[in-house]
Amino acid sequence: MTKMPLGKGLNAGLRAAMEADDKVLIMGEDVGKLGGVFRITDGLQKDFGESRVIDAPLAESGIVGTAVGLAYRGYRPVLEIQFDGFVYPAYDQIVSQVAKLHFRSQGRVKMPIVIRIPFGGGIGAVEHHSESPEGQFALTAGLKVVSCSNANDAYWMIQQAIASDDPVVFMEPKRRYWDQGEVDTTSEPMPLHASSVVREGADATVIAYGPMVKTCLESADAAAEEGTSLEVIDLRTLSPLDLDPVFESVRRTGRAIVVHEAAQTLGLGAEISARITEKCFYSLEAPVIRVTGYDLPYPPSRVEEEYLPGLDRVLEAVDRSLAF
Amino acid sequence: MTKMPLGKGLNAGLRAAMEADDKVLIMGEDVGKLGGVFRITDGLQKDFGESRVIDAPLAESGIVGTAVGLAYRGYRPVLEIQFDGFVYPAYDQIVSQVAKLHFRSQGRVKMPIVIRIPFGGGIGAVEHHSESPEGQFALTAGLKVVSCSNANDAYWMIQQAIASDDPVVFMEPKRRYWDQGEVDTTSEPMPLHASSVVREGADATVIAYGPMVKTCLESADAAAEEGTSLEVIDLRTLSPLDLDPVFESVRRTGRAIVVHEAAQTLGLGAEISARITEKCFYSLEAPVIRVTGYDLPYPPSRVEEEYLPGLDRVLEAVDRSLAF
Amino acid sequence: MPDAYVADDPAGAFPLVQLLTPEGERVPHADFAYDGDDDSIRGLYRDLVLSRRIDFEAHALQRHGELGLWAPALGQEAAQIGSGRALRPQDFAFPTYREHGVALCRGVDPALLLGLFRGVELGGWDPAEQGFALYSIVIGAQTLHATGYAMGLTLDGEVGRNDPERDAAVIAYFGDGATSQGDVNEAFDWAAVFNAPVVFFCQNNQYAISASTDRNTRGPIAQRAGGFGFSGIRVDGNDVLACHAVTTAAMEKARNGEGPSLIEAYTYRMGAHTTSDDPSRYRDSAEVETWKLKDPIERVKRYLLLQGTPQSFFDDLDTEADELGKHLRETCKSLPDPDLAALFDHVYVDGSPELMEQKAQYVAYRDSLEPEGSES
Amino acid sequence: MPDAYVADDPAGAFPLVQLLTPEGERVPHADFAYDGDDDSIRGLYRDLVLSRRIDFEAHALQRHGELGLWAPALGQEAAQIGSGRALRPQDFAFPTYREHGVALCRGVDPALLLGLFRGVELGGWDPAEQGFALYSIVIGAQTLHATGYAMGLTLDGEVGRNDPERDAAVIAYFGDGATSQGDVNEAFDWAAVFNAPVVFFCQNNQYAISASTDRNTRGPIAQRAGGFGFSGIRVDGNDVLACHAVTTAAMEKARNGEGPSLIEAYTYRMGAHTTSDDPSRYRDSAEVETWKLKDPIERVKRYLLLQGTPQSFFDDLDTEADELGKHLRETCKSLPDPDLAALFDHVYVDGSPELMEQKAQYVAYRDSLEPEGSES
Ligand SMILES: Cc1ncc(C[n+]2csc(CCOP(=O)(O)OP(=O)(O)O)c2C)c(N)n1
Ligand SMILES: Cc1ncc(C[n+]2csc(CCOP(=O)(O)OP(=O)(O)O)c2C)c(N)n1
Ligand SMILES: [Mg+2]
Ligand SMILES: [Mg+2]
Repeated sequence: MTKMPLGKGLNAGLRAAMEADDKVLIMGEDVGKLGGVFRITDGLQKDFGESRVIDAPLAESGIVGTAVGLAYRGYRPVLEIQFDGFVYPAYDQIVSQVAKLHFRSQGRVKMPIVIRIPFGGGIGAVEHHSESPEGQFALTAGLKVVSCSNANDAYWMIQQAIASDDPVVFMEPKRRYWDQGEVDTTSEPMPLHASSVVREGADATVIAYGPMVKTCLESADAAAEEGTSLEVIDLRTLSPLDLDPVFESVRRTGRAIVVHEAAQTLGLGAEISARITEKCFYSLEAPVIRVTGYDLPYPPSRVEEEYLPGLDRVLEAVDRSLAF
Repeated sequence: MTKMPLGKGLNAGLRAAMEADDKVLIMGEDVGKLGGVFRITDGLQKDFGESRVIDAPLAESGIVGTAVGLAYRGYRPVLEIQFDGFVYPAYDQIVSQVAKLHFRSQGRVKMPIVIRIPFGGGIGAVEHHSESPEGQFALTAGLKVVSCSNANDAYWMIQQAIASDDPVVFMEPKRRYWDQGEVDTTSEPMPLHASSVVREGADATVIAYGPMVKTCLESADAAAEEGTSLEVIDLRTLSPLDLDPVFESVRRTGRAIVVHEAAQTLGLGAEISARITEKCFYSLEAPVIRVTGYDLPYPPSRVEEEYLPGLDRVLEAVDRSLAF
Repeated sequence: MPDAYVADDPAGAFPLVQLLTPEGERVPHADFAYDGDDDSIRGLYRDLVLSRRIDFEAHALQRHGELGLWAPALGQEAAQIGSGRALRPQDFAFPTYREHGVALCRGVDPALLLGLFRGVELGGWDPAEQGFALYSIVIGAQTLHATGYAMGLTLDGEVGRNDPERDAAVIAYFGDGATSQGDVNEAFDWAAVFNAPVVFFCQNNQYAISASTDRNTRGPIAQRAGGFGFSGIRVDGNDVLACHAVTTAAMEKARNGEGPSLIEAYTYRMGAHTTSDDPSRYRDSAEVETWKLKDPIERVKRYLLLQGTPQSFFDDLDTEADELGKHLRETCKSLPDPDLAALFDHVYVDGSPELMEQKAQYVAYRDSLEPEGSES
Repeated sequence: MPDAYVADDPAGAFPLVQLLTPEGERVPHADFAYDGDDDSIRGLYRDLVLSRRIDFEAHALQRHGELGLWAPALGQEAAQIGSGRALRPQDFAFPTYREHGVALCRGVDPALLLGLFRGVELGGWDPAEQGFALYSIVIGAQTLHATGYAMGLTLDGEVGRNDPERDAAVIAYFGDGATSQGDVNEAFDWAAVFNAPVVFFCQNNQYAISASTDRNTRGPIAQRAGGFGFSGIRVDGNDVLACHAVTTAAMEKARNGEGPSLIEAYTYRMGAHTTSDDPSRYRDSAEVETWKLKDPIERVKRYLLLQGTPQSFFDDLDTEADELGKHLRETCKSLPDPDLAALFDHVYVDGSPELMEQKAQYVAYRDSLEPEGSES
């Protein structure tokens, strides 16, 4: 057990993956000497060389498109998209090529590509630096999408994603990069595509992923003080979803609140709400409530804390659910 | 009242819009002499000239990006994306520029751009020619998204979209281009962003848009023969959604089935299901059922009729809802 | 702005390399020569004829409703065979949707090309087996794949060993219209920056559906390369010998570790864009007639006849082409319709429980229909 | 591959245009001359000094926590002022996030530039008023907007009337890193195909964050234009006179209907990429020292002193700069925080009932908090 920040967990996980398999390459803007703008690849070029940690030209479609070719050649490229808002120029290569080649080739061509995206707000950034595009990937068949919420998962999930023969969009909660956590480097906690009950409770089920897990855990602490017992589930995997733990929980609590930073319309909350209702219809005491970013383009950062779900909004939703 | 195919309704609507406002430009691949691969712009270059009907270079990001500049200059570009699967190279310009400029400029810059996309399957096409990317746009704040299902709406909605000062993604049900319908060119039927009850019924509410409206109407006919009365709602507007008619209907029928070609996960059905559950919780006799494409990349065309929702699958879902 | 800073008039800078005239006469060229003998030329001729036969049969199959669509390569056979035959087994080709002749050169069973167009599959061969990627429909996307693969060759040390039997390179096919796409230009940029062993082979067939080349690019396409810092060359795309010679040189250069090149094969799409297209709306039939005189196959035939190739060679080839035609017709009709249920298994390598649930639902639903309809 | 087909060594083809040496001496050039007198040069000097002051103040404001971020233009003032002053009121400029000097030339109140970096807004001026688009952060996107706007000028007949007071053109700013982006290359292609009146002005400050130029492009950037069929030119980006002269010529050409040009202003980013960046990780401080000797402002000062410009001119300018600094500090702190509720009204022109419902929910929620917290 070592204590380290989430970002360092990723760095250590990347290092372990590169040591384990020399087909693993890192590619992205400024990932070399600079170690990435968030230093997630810090030190890797120094230790693995310029041919395994490749500073890419400033072209996201190029980054993903050449990775497809590298994967055709047997490599396992791990790509860094510098910020969430800059992934869109690569959208075509991701959804039409990366996602589909295995299907198109009837399994002959594998695309073991990991696309790392630091996502979400809360760091006071300028526009295009605080977006939550996970929905745009989760709706695409052929991609897998995951998000970690703590240092231990960061360390293990990035390795599992790299080991996966499927393409994985890896959403990193950038505002939690600096959060410390215990990392157990000796034993893999659980499979990549599994959700996890991170706090048990009885009165309502709160579902989150990535940066919002911490917010929800804090909300659960606050609720506990007022006598409300919240169960908190960290989804971890956004595509495929692993909702069995959610269904099991909601059948007990009768109430569900989904929390994410992405806007409400067609966010993950919509899908989760629809599925909970399909599977737990008679258990629900209230409709699933979504606590999300509003349906605005990401606002100027001075107002982002009001825009993003926070402890108060989660508790208010819990109250609404309980009062329904 | 004139009878014409849906595609011709669009053509006539475009013509009317160009006559009404000389700032309206058409731009897209092959829209000139060829009249577009579906002939929707047939004859327009001949009549309005090459500077108002512009054959674009083969670059979707370029088409949308230059349209942003033309809009800055006061034009109202109407863009044709040749097929649904080719819109992704323009995704960045659409979601980061077109959708946001009004917001970023606090209302100073308007982006009255219409992006026409022939979408959906059922025409036996090769891959990338049968996709349903409406969700990727509907989840983007700042864009409006609509879809027409019949010739009269085609004629009017395209004009309304062009007249709108907001950017509109206009989803055209390509497999219905050849369906005949009555067009009343003298009176505008209803506002652009309004849903419409296209068949009244009492036992369950079926919600669809674009190509699936016809499928659902046929299902309603078939159901009627077996004594089940289905209410069918044509959404028409996908963003913003106009769900009041849906809520009103579901409160009466207690049952809702949403039908679309797009895959299930994070399709419009997810959002609609979530909202119906939020707003009609105590009226629902069964969970909202989604009848959609499966979560696969679009399959080879020989098997598309099995992949796409059809009459039988809609009826089966109705049965499931009634039996719940 | 002073003229000195204006790009040179490029017309003069990019003369067409030609080694065989439309009349079937071989002409010398200062820099390029075809390196085979008449037997090799007969080999090329065979490929040309067979690849045209593929088109012919596929076209007929489409007209008979056996294919949903076909994208003919009619008129572009020399560009495809000339370049395709310049590849070595260890090389890798990234095609568009029209490289039927290249597929033939790579050893892909032409019948497999039909699956995509029949709508029974999305790609019917194993790219790794023949070094021939799946067909790619999204314009330009494959040029980045090619560049990435080429970067991989460099990383693997498969380049610049001075070992012709082992050194490898990549060829990326695309059209004149594709030169407008961001991806294609990014591929040029990456190839230059990484000095990647890739040859960009542009078949300028003068149309992108209805758009003539000047709608997509100003000036000759070959000149684009110079802007990115590598060399471009323009070749008579209807001259199989010139296409072969130029591609051989460019591939050699790439294999030697001397980086990318762009080849513009100036040719003509004699057919429609696809069987869904109606070229009468946007081009004169007179134009087509002019180009018939430059037919890429006729000129080789004339040359071979002038060299005294016996009639039996042509007759044998006709028989071979007929057999290929029969093979195509028979295989096409026997290509099985896909089983939707099986497709659920190809979305992911590692599967997904979620999807397996959908598959189960689909199968249950399908099976529930059978007794009633009792058709399938 | 024979050498004849390899792009010319471009080093010789793109000599830097220079009119004022780092030592403050004017040098003649065969093709370009600065068309103003010493008074005009004093005007340019004023702009240079003021624009550097903007940077200085903004940097300090960031360090004091008043701005979340700042992207300094330190070292690039000559490129920005030289080009910015070559524009006419009827022209339109599309900036990146770093064109503070150009904003000044366009008459945008520099204090408005701070809103974006303070996090109180996403663009604080009306683009139509000063012919200056909003800052654009997504690399390259604005070059297509510029090209489209230029196409619009042609459609409107605002080009090629031989009327210097009315003919208009567009300038698109971008960096060396941006040359890799698909959008930028598509913009080059469209501008060439439509002969659009747009000048592409690339500030090659030699870095894209940590990536040196050769990671993004092979060969001089100016040469890229030739590949697309228009002219490119390379100018000393630290020489305000040369930047002015070259941009004036290119804009003139565009306004005359003679199409696009690319200008590569070879300069150096003396500061960090942004206040979040740590350049010590990827570049030598010695490099920075070398470039300090080529400072774009010092050389003009030396020239003006050599011409006998009185000290009072410099003193007055210092006062003016101090006032600007004060204005920036004061305005920055007084820029109001946005009201989230009001932002709901800016998503659409025509509104959306759906969004108004969300707004109402938000307002009700916010108001429900107030009595309890009673802070806001
Ligand atoms: C990104 C994208 N946009 C549009 C299309 C539709 N489309 C298919 S082929 C074609 C023209 C291609 O022209 P060119 O590159 O010259 O190749 P050719 O077909 O002439 O061989 C177009 C526009 C596409 N396949 N992909
Ligand atoms: C599409 C996109 N990808 C990545 C980024 C992150 N980013 C911001 S500035 C920058 C470097 C830009 O370099 P250059 O074009 O040379 O301009 P400079 O900042 O040097 O003026 C990068 C990678 C971005 N803003 N947009
Ligand atoms: Mg072509
Ligand atoms: Mg730079």
